[in-house]
Amino acid sequence: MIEMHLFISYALILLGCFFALSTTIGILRFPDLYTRIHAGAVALTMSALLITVGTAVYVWELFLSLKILLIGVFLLISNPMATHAIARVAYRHRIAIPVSRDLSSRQKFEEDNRHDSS
Amino acid sequence: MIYSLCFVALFMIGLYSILAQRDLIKMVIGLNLVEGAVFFWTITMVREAGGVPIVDLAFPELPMVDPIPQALTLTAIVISASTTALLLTIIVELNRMARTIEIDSLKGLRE
Amino acid sequence: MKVFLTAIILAFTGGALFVNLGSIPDSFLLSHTASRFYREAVVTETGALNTVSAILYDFRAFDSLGESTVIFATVSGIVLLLSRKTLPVSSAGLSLIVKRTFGILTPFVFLLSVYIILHGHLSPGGGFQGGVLLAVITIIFCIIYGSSFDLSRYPPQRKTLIETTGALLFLGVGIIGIALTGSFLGNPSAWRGVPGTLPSAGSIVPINLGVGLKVGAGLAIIFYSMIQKTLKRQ
Amino acid sequence: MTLLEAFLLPLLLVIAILVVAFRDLLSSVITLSVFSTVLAIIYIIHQAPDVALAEVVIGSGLMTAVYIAVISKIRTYRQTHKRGEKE
Repeated sequence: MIEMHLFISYALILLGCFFALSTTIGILRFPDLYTRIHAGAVALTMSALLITVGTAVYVWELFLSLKILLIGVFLLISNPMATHAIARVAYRHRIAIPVSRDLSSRQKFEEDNRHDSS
Repeated sequence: MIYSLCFVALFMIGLYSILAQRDLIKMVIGLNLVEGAVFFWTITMVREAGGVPIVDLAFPELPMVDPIPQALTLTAIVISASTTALLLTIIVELNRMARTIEIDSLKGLRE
Repeated sequence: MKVFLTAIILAFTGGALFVNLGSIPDSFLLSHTASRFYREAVVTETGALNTVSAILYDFRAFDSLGESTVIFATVSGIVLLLSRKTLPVSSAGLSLIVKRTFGILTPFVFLLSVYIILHGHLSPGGGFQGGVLLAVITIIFCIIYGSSFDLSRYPPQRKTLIETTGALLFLGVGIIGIALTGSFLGNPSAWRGVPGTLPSAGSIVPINLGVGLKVGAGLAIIFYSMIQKTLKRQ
Repeated sequence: MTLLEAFLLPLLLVIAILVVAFRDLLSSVITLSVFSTVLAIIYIIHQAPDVALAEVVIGSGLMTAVYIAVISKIRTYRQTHKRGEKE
């Protein structure tokens, strides 16, 4: 019965590893910058969070677990922020603009850029 | 044995980058690789098994690894960072003077 | 010809290194000399638990002083090389989300660096690592908020003041060591508390603080003078 | 020689070869920071947490920033002088 938290932590870490693997496959296989960022943002945050929670369950001491959970909170804040910064810079520098059938999104992009440069 | 092999391979990669590259920044990167190889060998040359070099007051007789290479490596890492920064500054100044950082175009500086 | 020469040099150096490394005996690091002394004397002679910190700031503190001198010389050389008329051309920084997020995160980076410096004798860390984390705050300010923000918050004169304070703290602890124990950078036994608690380990804590301030301010000056753009001569 | 290390040492060599083989300077510098991170993991396996902390902070944080600052400075200087402006 004392091994119960070990099983829980192993399950959490394995689930996190699955999310990390799906992140890697997504970054390698997706065609575009924005879709790759999408894979890196959602699944990678989930995997890092699961692995930190699994480690916090694994060590099973109050203060050490709280410190590890604090690392998880910082990852939860900082990873979407970094993704936002990368996507914004790519949009500003016109890298891999998504081609769309209707002209409205294209026009909106041009207006955004004109507004930024002025 | 395998650490020595890995050290020699890393050292060779860095030395090749110093010798054969044309870009000066690539040569500095090669110097960083050589430094990393030497740090790697200094840490992994300790053959005795043991814990981290921090005394546990509850069990003061537990074996620990040799702390001297770690202290030397810690000093060397900071010094290598300062050296790299100084080299990069010299490269920036050279780029301002000679308008290039390619090693083949810099031969006119010899006179 | 050049490729041939490079191949010869690489083959010769690799062979020589490998042969010489293979001839080192397994008991090269003799465990019954200096390192055994360090391991046995670390708690009784210094009061610190972290043996690496004890070696760096107590047994071989003079070595660390010379290393601080190297950083000082590097900072002097870089500032001298880049000392033209410079204009701090600042970018506007990144977007509002990034600025607000780092407004939350930067105090925690500062707290972590102070924790690493002050707990250098108990846990992994010390003056070097915490000092470099202090320098990372300058990089965050310059990239996220633009370098004019960093200029207004921490101007280079104040960074120089912090660096000098660190160096003088190091030297002052050394001179106090002369007065109390008779040797430069000696560890006075009156300052050693109970080993394992935070106010212990004698002169290691102020030396850690001095090295941290010195390394942090020095590397911050290096980075700040690197990103400045040159003022064009009219 | 643990199982993790048997995976990490060839990874270290591959990353070092990639650092030299990239022609783009920016890719090379970012791969150098990955090299520092892998080296820090190996230090932790060899019971050296102080050195690992220093390596991951300096090699993968500070030096990458300094390298990128220098590369952008050189690129800006070249673009300014390609337009024909003289000092």
